[in-house]
Amino acid sequence: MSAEGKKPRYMLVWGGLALLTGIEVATAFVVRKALEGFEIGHEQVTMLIILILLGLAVWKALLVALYFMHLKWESKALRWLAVAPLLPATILVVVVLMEYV
Amino acid sequence: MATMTAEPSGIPVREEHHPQPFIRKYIFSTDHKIIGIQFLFTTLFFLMIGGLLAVMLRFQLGFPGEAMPGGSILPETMAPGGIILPEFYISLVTMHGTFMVFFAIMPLLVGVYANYLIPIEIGTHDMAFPRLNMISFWLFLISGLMMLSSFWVVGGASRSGWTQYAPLSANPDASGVFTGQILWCLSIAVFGFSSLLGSINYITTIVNQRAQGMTWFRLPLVIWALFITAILGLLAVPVLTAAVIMLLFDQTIGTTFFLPGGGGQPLLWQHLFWFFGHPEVYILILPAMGFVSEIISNGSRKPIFGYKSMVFAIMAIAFLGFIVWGHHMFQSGMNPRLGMSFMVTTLIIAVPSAIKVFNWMATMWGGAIKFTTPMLFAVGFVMLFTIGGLSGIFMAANPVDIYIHDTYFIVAHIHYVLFGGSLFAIFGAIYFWFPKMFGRMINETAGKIHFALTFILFNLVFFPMHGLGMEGMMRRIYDTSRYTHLSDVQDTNTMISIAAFGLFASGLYFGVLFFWSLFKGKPAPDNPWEANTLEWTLPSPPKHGNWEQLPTVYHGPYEYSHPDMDRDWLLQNERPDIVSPAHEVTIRKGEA
Amino acid sequence: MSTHGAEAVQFEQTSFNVYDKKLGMWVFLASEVMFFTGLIGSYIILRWGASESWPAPGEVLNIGVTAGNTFLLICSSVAMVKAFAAIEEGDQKHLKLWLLATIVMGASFVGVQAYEYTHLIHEGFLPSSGLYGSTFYAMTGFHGFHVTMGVLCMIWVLGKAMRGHYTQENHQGVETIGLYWHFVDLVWIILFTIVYLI
Amino acid sequence: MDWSLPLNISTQGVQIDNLFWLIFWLTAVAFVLVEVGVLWFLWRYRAREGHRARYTHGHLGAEIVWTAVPALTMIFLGIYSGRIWAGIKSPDSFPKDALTINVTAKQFEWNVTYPGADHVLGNDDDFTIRNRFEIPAHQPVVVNLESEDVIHSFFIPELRVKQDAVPGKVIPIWFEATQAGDFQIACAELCGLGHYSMRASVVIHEPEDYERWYNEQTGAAQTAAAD
Repeated sequence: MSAEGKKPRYMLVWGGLALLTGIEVATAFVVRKALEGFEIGHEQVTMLIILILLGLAVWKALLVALYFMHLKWESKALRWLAVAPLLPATILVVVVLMEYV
Repeated sequence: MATMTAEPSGIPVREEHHPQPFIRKYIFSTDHKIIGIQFLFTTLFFLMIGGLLAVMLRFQLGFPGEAMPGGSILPETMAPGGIILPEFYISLVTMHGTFMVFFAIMPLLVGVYANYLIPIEIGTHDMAFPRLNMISFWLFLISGLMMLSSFWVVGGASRSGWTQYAPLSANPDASGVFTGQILWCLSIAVFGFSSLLGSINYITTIVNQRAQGMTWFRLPLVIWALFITAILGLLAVPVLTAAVIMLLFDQTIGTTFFLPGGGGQPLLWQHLFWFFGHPEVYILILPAMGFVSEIISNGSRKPIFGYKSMVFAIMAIAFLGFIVWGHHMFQSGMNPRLGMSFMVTTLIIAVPSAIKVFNWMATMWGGAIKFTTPMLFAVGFVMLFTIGGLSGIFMAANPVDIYIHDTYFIVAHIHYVLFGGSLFAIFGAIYFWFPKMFGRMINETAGKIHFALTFILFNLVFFPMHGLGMEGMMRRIYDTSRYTHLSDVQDTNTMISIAAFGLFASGLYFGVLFFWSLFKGKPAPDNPWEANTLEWTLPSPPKHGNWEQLPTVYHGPYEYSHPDMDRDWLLQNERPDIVSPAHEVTIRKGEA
Repeated sequence: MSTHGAEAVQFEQTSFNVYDKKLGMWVFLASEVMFFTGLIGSYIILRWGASESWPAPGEVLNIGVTAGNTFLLICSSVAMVKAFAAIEEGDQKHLKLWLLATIVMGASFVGVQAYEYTHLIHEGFLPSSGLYGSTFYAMTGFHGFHVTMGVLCMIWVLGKAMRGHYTQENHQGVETIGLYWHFVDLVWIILFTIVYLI
Repeated sequence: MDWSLPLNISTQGVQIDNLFWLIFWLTAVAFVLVEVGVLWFLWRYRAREGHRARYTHGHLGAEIVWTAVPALTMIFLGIYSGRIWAGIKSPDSFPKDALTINVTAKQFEWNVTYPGADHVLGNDDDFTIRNRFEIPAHQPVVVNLESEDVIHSFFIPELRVKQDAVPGKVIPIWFEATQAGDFQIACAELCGLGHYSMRASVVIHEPEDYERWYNEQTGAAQTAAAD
């Protein structure tokens, strides 16, 4: 892991995660209210909020995977192993969603 | 890839060879070989159950409305006076499929042979996680017994087909089964966990524990097949587990995942089931292909033709296996555009299968073929699997599937693949590795009789089903006489049923032969088939822990008829320059 | 590589440079991804195709409590990683302390979830309350089950740590259970967003 | 059983049957090639005294050939069947001037709903017949399939029609019969203990007979409504 001598700064990651969670909750409520004040349709606001929230969630998940689960320091092969199941998972969800297209 | 020079393995020799009490040695054993053998006995039992269910349902189809001989011992709720009731018939169909797929074929391939073969073919002491391995077996046994017990609960066993299409399966009012249905779901959930523990073990062991020199492209093809199968199981079975749990919730706590009344989607069940179900089909055939590759190369005394393309074909089948599931759903009301894409991927998957068949043929070409029992079963596999593969093209072409979907054409296809394919390969494997597992031989003549009976009766049973399908005979119907378009299928059905009873009898004959050989068979030499892979360097049966010192591998597993050798085989841990024609020595320790 | 090589045969590496337990855990996590895909994927599909509209965030569920609970789980994850960092230095005392903190926070998470459930059931929001109820309870319930299992395993690991089982050189168990714990945290991060906030 | 497909009386059935026999002949060639090849090799290369197997690990050219030939065949089949599929199933393929009928399946019967005298479905004068499906020949028919309880499958072998009826969904299918006659609807999807007897009669009329039958029915329905 930290064989290179440089210790990962876990507390910094923790702070980041806490901050991002706060931003998420704020986005879902406060930012939404604010955005609805503008001249954009309700649908578009919802879409935008969803995209922002998903982006934040992926960011948080990446922080956990890279730092807490040490993927940042692992070999390429192990990193591939970690992301490989996302392929069939995505296939399943996307293909079934095409039912509604 | 990094290289390192050869040096004695740093892995400590495990504490072996101290006497263990019976319970630890044979019941709660962590030895991969014992666990493999435990799986073998249990799955042969479940195979017999599955066969017995088939005999009963074939009786109804062959002799509708007649009393089954001996059937009067069944309770009134199943077969009053020996006459099978429609609801019991559906239970029979459902449980035949369930037992054969989940509790016979799949664990025969994976539970038995992945456990038994992986450590002794890659050259290690045991699985990476022996205790998980033991738990996996016991969970499997529990789930199988749970499934079996559902016949005797109120309402009987599940009546929704092995595919458990919702809402029939999710709504007890529609199927008339409550407890049996819950048991089905629980059993499969437990089974899923057992299979998961197995997969973790197989993958970790193959990745991490290969002997020195056992590089990826020196692995026997059966190990490749089991490895890819484990990956398929790892990624596909959890989806089934999740789906089955949702189904269970629909039945019990009022959720509505698959119930349209509460906004649920019946087709979602089918998508989840077949997302598991199609990789499952390859779980059921890839290891069989692995066995056949071993046996055909061995029986032809010739290196396997196109080793690497065999490996890549396995990988291609596995990958494509995840994107073809919709071909089970062409007529399900799925978006027709999806039907189109699934048809294309399905047709493409025929290509790697074809490559494999041609490579086996090319392996036999120019060989010096020995007609051993395993070889006969392997050749039988190639001949029958080809039929199953070719009939698959009919249903892959979705316009034709409109007509033949859910008819006996499908039944013929699945049995050519799973019985003519997988089960023939399993029989071959049992004959091939029996000497190693139990230290005794199965009589060759008796084995060949078993092959001849099975081969002939199998074709008599299942080939005419293609014709029944062309007539339009639907699956899972209790009585064909209700339909005008099926007015002239009864004679064929009767003939099929009689042949099916014979097929079951040939299975029983095999059972007798198996147990007789267990005790009375001729003692087996270490390498009776003169094969190359590492397990044949061990005594028959191998000791706990397999090796005292781990072997070193110098070349691939199929060096038959090597020009530098007098004899026509070359073990993976032998070097031709050491095992010179002048003085043959076996490298195995302790025998020099 | 020649099969007829001289004495100094070169061998390609035949293992993965990752010890069995850790590799096994990653393989297990791969299957967990597929399990949660079954649940979360169903939720996405059912919600996408639902005919009636989905309740807005905060309408049924209490976001404030769960946001706090999310923070708790994140804290437990950082405690876990601190425990691992401690034993990497050979620091037994902090290993035990941080492990204990992880357990307490994990157990509290489950406790808060149980409180949330009783509250919701009291309000009349049940698994049988349509697709929303079905998917909510299935996803969060199975996540809670995973957390509970994690807490139990962690107690086992703590017991071993108490007996001085882990050393600076050998602490495979701590790292392996840590991977599981962070994965469960990661799943919650996704669930919190898509179930509570969207 | 005579190893043939039953009588075909639909326009789509011609394409389906032709594709079936095309695949039959393609697979027959492969079948003979493999089975005869295997048997021939077994005989020709049986172990004999003084004969040693050829030591070869493969041949790239041969492998490319037997990868490419099946691949090309499959691509051809895919394109060919894709067009037929689109012509039957795609929403654009539905004829505009079709007669539209609703069929609702439930355990274990088929309920067929016809438009009333106004020739429009979905209002009060529609009439429903249980287990009897009457249609005209030489005219495209669209059936909107529904199910009340579990999944059933609407199967008329002679029309080469099969489609699951899924609760919660309305699935349209279409076909055109080319001759009159009496047939049956069968249920092709396991739907419970009465699955084996979930059948309904199909009566295909010549167009003028259908007209007469339909007028009788609407007349009857109107009388019934008036009562």
